[in-house]
Amino acid sequence: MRRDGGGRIDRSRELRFRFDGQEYTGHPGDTLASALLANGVRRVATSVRLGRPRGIFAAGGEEPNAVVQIEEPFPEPMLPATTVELYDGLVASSLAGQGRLAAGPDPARYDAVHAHCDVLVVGAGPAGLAAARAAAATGARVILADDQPEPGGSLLGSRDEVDGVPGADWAAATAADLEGRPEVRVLRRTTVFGYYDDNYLVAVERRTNHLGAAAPAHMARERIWRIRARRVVLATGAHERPIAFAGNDLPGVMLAGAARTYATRYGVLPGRRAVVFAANDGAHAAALDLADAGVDVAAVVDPRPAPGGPWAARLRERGVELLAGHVVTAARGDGQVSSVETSSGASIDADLLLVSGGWNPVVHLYSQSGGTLRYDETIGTLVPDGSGQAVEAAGAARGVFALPGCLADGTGAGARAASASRPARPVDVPRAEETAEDAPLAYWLVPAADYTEHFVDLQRDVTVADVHRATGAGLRSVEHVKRYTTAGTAHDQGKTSGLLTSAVVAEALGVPVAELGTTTFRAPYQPVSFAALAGRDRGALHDPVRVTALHEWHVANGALFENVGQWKRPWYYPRPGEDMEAAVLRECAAAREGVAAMDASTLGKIDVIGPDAGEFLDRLYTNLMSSLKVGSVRYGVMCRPDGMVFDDGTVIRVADDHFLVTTTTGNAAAVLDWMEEWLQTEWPWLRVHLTSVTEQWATVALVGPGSREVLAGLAPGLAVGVDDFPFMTWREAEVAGVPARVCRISFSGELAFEINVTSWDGLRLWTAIMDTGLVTPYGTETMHVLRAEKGYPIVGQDTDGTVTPHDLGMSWVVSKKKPDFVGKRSFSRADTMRADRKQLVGLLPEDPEVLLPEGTHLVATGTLPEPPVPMLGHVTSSYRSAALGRTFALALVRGGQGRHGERLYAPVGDTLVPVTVTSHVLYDPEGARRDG
Amino acid sequence: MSPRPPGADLPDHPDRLWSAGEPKSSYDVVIVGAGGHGLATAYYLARNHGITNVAVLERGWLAGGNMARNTTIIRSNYLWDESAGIYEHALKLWEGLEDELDYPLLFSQRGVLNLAHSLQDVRDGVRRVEANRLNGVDAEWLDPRQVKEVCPIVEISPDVRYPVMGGTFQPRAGIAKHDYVAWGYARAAAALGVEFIENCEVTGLRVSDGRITGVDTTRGSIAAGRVALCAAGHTSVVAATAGIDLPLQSHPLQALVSELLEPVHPTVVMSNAVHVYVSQAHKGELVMGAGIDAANSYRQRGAFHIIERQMAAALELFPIFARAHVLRTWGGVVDVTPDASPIVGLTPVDGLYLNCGWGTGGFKATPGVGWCFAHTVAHDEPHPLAAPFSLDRFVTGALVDEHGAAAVAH
Amino acid sequence: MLLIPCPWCGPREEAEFHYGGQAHVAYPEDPAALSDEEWARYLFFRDNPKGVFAERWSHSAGCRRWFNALRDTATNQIHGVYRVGEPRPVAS
Amino acid sequence: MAERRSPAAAYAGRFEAASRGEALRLAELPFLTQIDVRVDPSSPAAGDIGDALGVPLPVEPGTAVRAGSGADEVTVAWLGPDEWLVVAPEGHRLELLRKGLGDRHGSIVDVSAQRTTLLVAGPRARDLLAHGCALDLHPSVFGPGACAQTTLARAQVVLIPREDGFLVLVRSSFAAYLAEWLLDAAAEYVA
Repeated sequence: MRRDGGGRIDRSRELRFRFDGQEYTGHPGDTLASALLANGVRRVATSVRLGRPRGIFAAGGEEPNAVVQIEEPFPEPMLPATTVELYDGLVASSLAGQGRLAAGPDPARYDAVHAHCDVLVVGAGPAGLAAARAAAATGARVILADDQPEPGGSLLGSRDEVDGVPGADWAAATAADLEGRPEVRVLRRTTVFGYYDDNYLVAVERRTNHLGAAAPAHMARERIWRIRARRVVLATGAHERPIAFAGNDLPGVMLAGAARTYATRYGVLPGRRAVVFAANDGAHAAALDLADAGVDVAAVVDPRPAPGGPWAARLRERGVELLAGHVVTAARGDGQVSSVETSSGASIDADLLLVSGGWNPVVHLYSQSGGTLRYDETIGTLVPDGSGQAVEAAGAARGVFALPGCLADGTGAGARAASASRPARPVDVPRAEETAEDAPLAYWLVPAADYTEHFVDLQRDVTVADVHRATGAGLRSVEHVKRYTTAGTAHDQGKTSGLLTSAVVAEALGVPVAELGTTTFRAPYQPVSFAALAGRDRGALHDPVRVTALHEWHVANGALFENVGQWKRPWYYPRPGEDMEAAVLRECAAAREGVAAMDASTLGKIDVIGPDAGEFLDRLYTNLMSSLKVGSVRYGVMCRPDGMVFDDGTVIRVADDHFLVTTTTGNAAAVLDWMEEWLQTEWPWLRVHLTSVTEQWATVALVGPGSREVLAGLAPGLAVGVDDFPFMTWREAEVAGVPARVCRISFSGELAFEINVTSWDGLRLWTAIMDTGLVTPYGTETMHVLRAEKGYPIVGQDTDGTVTPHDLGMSWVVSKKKPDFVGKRSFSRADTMRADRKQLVGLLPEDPEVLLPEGTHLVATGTLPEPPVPMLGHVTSSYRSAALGRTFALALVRGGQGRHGERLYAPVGDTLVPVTVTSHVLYDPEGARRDG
Repeated sequence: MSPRPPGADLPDHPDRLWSAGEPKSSYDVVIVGAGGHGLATAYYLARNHGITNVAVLERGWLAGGNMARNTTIIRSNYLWDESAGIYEHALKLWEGLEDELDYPLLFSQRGVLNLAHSLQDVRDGVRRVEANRLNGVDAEWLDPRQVKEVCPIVEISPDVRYPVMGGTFQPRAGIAKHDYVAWGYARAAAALGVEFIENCEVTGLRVSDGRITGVDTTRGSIAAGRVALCAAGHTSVVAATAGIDLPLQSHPLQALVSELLEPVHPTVVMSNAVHVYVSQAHKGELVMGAGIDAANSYRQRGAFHIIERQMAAALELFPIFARAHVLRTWGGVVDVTPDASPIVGLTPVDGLYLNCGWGTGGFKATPGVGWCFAHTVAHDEPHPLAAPFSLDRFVTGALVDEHGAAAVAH
Repeated sequence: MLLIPCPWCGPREEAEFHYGGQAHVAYPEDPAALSDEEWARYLFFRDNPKGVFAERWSHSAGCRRWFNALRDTATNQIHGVYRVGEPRPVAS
Repeated sequence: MAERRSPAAAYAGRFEAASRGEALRLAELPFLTQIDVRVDPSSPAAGDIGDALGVPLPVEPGTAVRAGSGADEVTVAWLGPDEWLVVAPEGHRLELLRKGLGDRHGSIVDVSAQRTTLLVAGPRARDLLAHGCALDLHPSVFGPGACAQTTLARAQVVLIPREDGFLVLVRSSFAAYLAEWLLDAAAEYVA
C-alpha cells in the first residue's frame, strides 16, 4: 500500500521489523502504524471485552485501538503503534487490551532535568511554531516542545503552503532558525504531560527509543523535563472525533484526518476505495488529498443538508458523489470493512471508511492548569475559557482550525507571552491561503433501533447501548456513566471517546451537552513510564547514603551496616566464623571488661551560642541547663508540647554563652528545625544563634575499664585521673596528635570517654586507637545491649510518641523548679496523670536462655482467654547479655513501675513465656563502674 | 493472540441502581456527604434501626469524593485495640457484604503485606502482628523469603538501598471495587426508602437553642431532626458553620493507575518506609498510592514530585514495573487528626453527629463506620466500638496514636 | 510543586520548604493557668479553612527562616508572604 | 600515623577521569577554611567583622562577595539575613573574625569540616547541575556574585557560581552520595 512517492519517509533505507511473527519492512520516518498499513496489515488488536478485530484508527497519540506490545529490543507494554517510530529490529505484537512486563531488569538509563524559560510553547504545529517564532524574536528564553520527531504538526500531513513554500518546509526552516538562537530550546519527541501549580509543567523526552538496539547505553532512554515557565502557550492542536454508527469499530474505519496524514506524511494508502462520512469541510479537503494520492473516493456522506464550501465543489468536479443530508448507517465486513451502508439506501463497496464528527481542541493541559472549559455550540466542542495561571491556548487548541487563523493566533499568543519578560518586537504573521468554509455540524450519533454495535469507546468496547443501559439504571452524572460503562478509562483516556460519550449521555437524558459537562482531564496527558518518573533516583542513588569520616575503615574491616535514617552505621564487626550473636557477645565483653570503641559521629550536634542560650535551652529541655557549669556536661530530654518524649542527648557548656547540644542520629535535622522554630517564631527576642556542626566533628566513644589507660597513652597531655577528669565533664586536649574535645560521658555505664575531633581527623584518631592493639571496635547492636543493660532508653525504640519522661522512669530529668518548659503543661492532663500508664520496666524471662522477640506483648495470665486478650504492654528491647549471663528485655508495661517482682507472660509463637518484671536498670544499678 | 483478560469477565452492574431526586422540605435524618460512609450510614440506619426518612446530600455526584479516588485497600491489622476493634468489625462485615447487598463488589481477600525496611520497622511489625493475634485479627510475620513466596515480584536482595527485612501479612485483607461498594450501598439504601440528592452542597448547619434543626443548601433549606456529617475532607468547612472547631487538617492525597497488564502481582504490598502501596486490580491495572502532601489544601490534586518519589520507591521494591506506564493520576482530600485516628460521635450540638478524620483509612472502614455511626445517630450515644474515637480524647490526652504505630495508616 | 516566594531568597520550589501549619498560634503566656480544654485547643485545634489561610513555612533547605504566607487552600495561590513579626497583610 | 582525609578523597581518580574531555571539570577542593558567621547585619560588630575580612558582609539575599587573592582570598556568601559563610584557603582568619566580633552578640563557628567543596566547571557544568538543581542557573540570573542554599539531587548544598563553573559545598556525610550522583549524571557529557 506504499505510494510510489511522496511523504516524509526515507525510501533509500529499509528497516526490518516483525509484527505478530511476520517479517516486514518499512522506512525511516515511518511509525509502526504507517509501516503496518504500508504492508497491508489491517487487524492490529483484539478488543478487550468482546474480542472483536480492531485496526488502526488514528495517526497520533489519541489512537484507541492499535495499542501494541513491544517485544524487542526490550519488552514494553501498551504503546500506541502510531507513536512508535520504526527502527531496525523492532519486534512487536498485537494485544487484547493487556500488556506484558519484562521478566528481567530494564537495562536502560533514565534521568530528569530542570529548565526555566520565559515562554514555553507546547506543540510545534503551525500555531506553536508561529508562537515560538514571535516570542523568540524578542530575545526571550523560549522552550518549544513537540511530541513528534520533526516539527510541523498538521503541516506534515497536509499539502498547505506557508509563506509560499510547502508547510513542512516552512516548519523545518522555522525550527532551524529557532534552534540557532542561543536562548531557544527546541525539544523534539517530547510530550508535555502535566501542568501543575505555578506554571510548573512536566514533559517526557524519548531520546533513544527510535534507535532500537543501537541506542547508546550511556544515554538516558527517557528524560523528564521539569519546566518552570513564566508564561505558557498551549498550541496542542485538536483531535478528530468519531461518529457512532453500527460497525464503526471494524478495521478500515479510520479518522479522515488520520488517513490524510498516512497518505501525505507517510506515503501510505490506508485503503484503496473509500467512503468519507463527515460533517465538516476539513474532511472534504482530506478526501481530496486522498483522491490525489490515489485512493478511489467512492462517496462523501455528509449529514449537512447542503454543504457548499469550496472543497465540496472540488469533490464534485472530480466526480465524487456527495450524499448531502445523509449518514452512514453501518459499516459491514468480515474482519474488516468491505461495504458501507448509507441512509440513502445505498450499499457502497469500500475497504476504507473515513469518519469525522468534527474536531476537539486538545484542552487537557489547559484544564490541568486549573483552567475552565466552555462548550462551544457552533463547533460542538469544549474550548478554553480562562485559567488562573499565566497560560493561553492558540490555534486549534482553542478552536481556531483554519491554517491562516492558527498562524495569526500563534503569532499573537507568542508575542503576548514574551511581553511579560521582554520589550515587544513586531513580527509579521506567516501567510497561508484563506479558504471560506461552511459551518461544521456537531454530529455524534447515527440513530438506530439497535445500538449494540455503535461503539463510543473502542478500547473499552463500550457501545451506545451500554451508555443507555447506564442512564436507564438511574445514572445522571457523566462520571457515573463512565464508571458504569468504563468508557474513557482505557489507555487513551478517552481522547477520541470522551466528548462522544458525553453527547450520547446528553441525548439520552434530553439535556444539552453544555449542561452535562465532561469528565476531568488528569495528568499524564499521555502514559509515562514508571522508570522515566523514577529517573536516576534508583539503587544507590535512591536516597542519599550518609557516611561518617570513618566509613572506609568500617568497610575495610568487615563491618555489617545498619540503616539509621539515611546513615550507614556499623552494626557489628563479625570475625571469621562468627554469627551476629557471637560477635555482639564478644564486643559487649570487650566493652565491659577491656576497651572497645564505637563510631558515634552520626549523633547530631548543634552549637547554641548567645547570652540567652541557657534560658533558651531551659525552655526546650525538661531539666535545667542554664545552671550547667562551663566544662561540664548534662543529659537532657526534650518533649513535644503534648508531653511526649521527642529527643534526648547530652549538652555540654563550652563557655558562658556557648552550649553544644547533641541529638539522636535520626532526629538531628528535626531537632535543629524544632529549635529554630521556637527561637524564630515564639521567642525571637532571645539572643541565641544555632549552627549545625554534626559533620564538623567525628566522634569516637572509647569505652571500658581500660579506656582511661588507652586514652592516657594517646593523650599524654591530658590528666585522665578520676579526680582530674570527673564524670560529666569535658576537656580540650591533643589526642593522637590531633586537637580534640574529650567528654567523660557514658552510654554504657562503663568508664568511657567520647573523643571529638574534626571529621578530617576522624580516621586518623580512629586508626591511632585501633593501632594500640588494645581496643575492640563495636557497632550499634553492642551499643544497644550495653545501654539496655543500664536501662537507658532509645528514643524511637523504647518510645513511640506516646511516652513521657515519667513513663521512662526518668522523673529525675524533669525539673520541678522551672515554671514552664515545652511539654510541662501536658504532664498534668487527665491521661498523663493516670497511674496505669505504660511505663518502662526490665523483664527477665524465667528461662534465662529464652530471648523474647522485640515487639512481643505481655499478658497477665498463664493461659490465653478468647480474643480480644487484654494486653499489658510490649517488649521494646531484648538482648542476650554477656554481663548478666542471660537474656533480658525492656518493656513498656501498664503500671509497670508498680509491678516490680510480678510475673507476667509473653506469648511467643504458641507458648506463653513467664517473665519477671524488674527495674529497667539491670546492670550495675549503683553506678559503680562509671569511674572505672 | 493473548488470553482473554480478566476484564472480559467482570460482572455486570444491575439494570437499576438508584435515582437521585429533588429534596423534600424535611427529613428525620439528613446525612451530609454521599460517600461510602454516608451511604453505609444511611443503609444501616434503615436496615438496623428502621429509620428510613433519610436524605443523603451530596455536593457533587454520589460517591464522587474520596470514595471514587482511593486505592481500595481493606485491612484490619491496626496496632491499637481501639482501631483493631472498629476495623475488624468492618472486615467481618466486608466478608458478608456481597451477599448482604446483593451486589458484586469484587471483594478479593488476597492479603496485604506491610514491608519492613529497618530494624525498627521489624520491631514495629512484630509488635503489630502480636497485638493483632491477641485481638483476634489474623496476622503473620514473614521473613524476606516468605515475603517473596507471597509476592514473587518483590525485590528482596540485601543490596538495595532499603532492603526488605520482613513484613507483616494479613491474609484476610484485600481490595474491593470502590464504585461498586458505593453503588451497592446506595441501591440497597434506596430500596429501603433512603433518598439521594446530588449537586446539593450544604452551605450551613441550622442550629437553634443548641439543637440542630436542619441544613442550608445550594438547593434550599432542608429541615432535619438529626444531621450526620460524613463530609470527609470538607468536614471542617461544614462544621464551622455551626461554630464547631475540629482538630482536623485537610491534605491532598494522590494515587495513580497503570495500563492493564497481565497478572504479576497477587497481593497488596505496602511500605511505609518508602511511601508506596500497590495492588493489581481485577482488570490488570496497577493501582498505587503515595504519601500525602505536607501542606493543607482542598485542591483535589497533589504535587508532582510526590509522584516522582513514589515511582522511585516503587521501582526499588518492584524493578519489574520499570516500563509500566502511569495512565492517570488523581488526588483526593483527606482530613487528618493529630493522632491519625478518626473522630466519631456526638458534638456539642444536640442531634448533630460527627464522623470524620479518617485520613487515609476511610474506605476500608466503610461498613464498620456505617454500622457504628448509624447506631450513634439512632441512639444518640456512641456505639461501643466508636466510643474511643470521641472528640474529648484531645482534651484528656487519651489519644489513639496510630502515628506512633505507622507513618501512614493506609 | 508550588513556587513559594521566600521573603528572603525569593521564589523557590516547595520541596525546599517545611510546612508549619496555621500561623499566629502563639504559645500561651502561662500554660499552667490554662484549663485542660484550653490547653487542648492550643495543642491540637487549628483552623482548616477552604480559602485564604495564614500559615507558616520554613525555608529549611535555604535560609532556614520561618515566615508566614497567605495561601488560598482552594486554589493553592499564594497571595503574599511576610516575615515573622510583620503584620498579616490584607489578602488580595 | 594516617593523614587527615577529606570527605571526597576517594573520588579524586574518578573526578579526574571525568574531567579528561572538554565538557566538564570535577574536583574536590579539600580542607578550605569555612566559617559560619551569625551577627545582626546592622550592628557595629557586623562592620568590624567585615573589616577583619577585608570586605563587608553582603546584605543582599543570595549574593556573595569575593575579595583578595591567593592565600588572602576570601568569599563571603549570604546564607540568611544574619548568617554568612566565609570560605577561604586553609588556615584562614578564624581568630581575626572572633576578634572582630569581640564579646558582642553573634557567633563565629568553625565549620570547615562540616562541608566539603566540590568544583563543577566546564562548558557543561550548568547542564550537569540542572539535572538535580531546581534553581534557574542561567548566567543572567545566577552568575558570579550570586550564591544560594538549595538542594542538588537529594542533598542540601551551598552553590556559589564562578566565572568558569560552580562551587558546590556539600555536607561531608553527603559528599560520597553527591560525588556518585554527579559522576552518574555526567555519563552523557563525558562519554
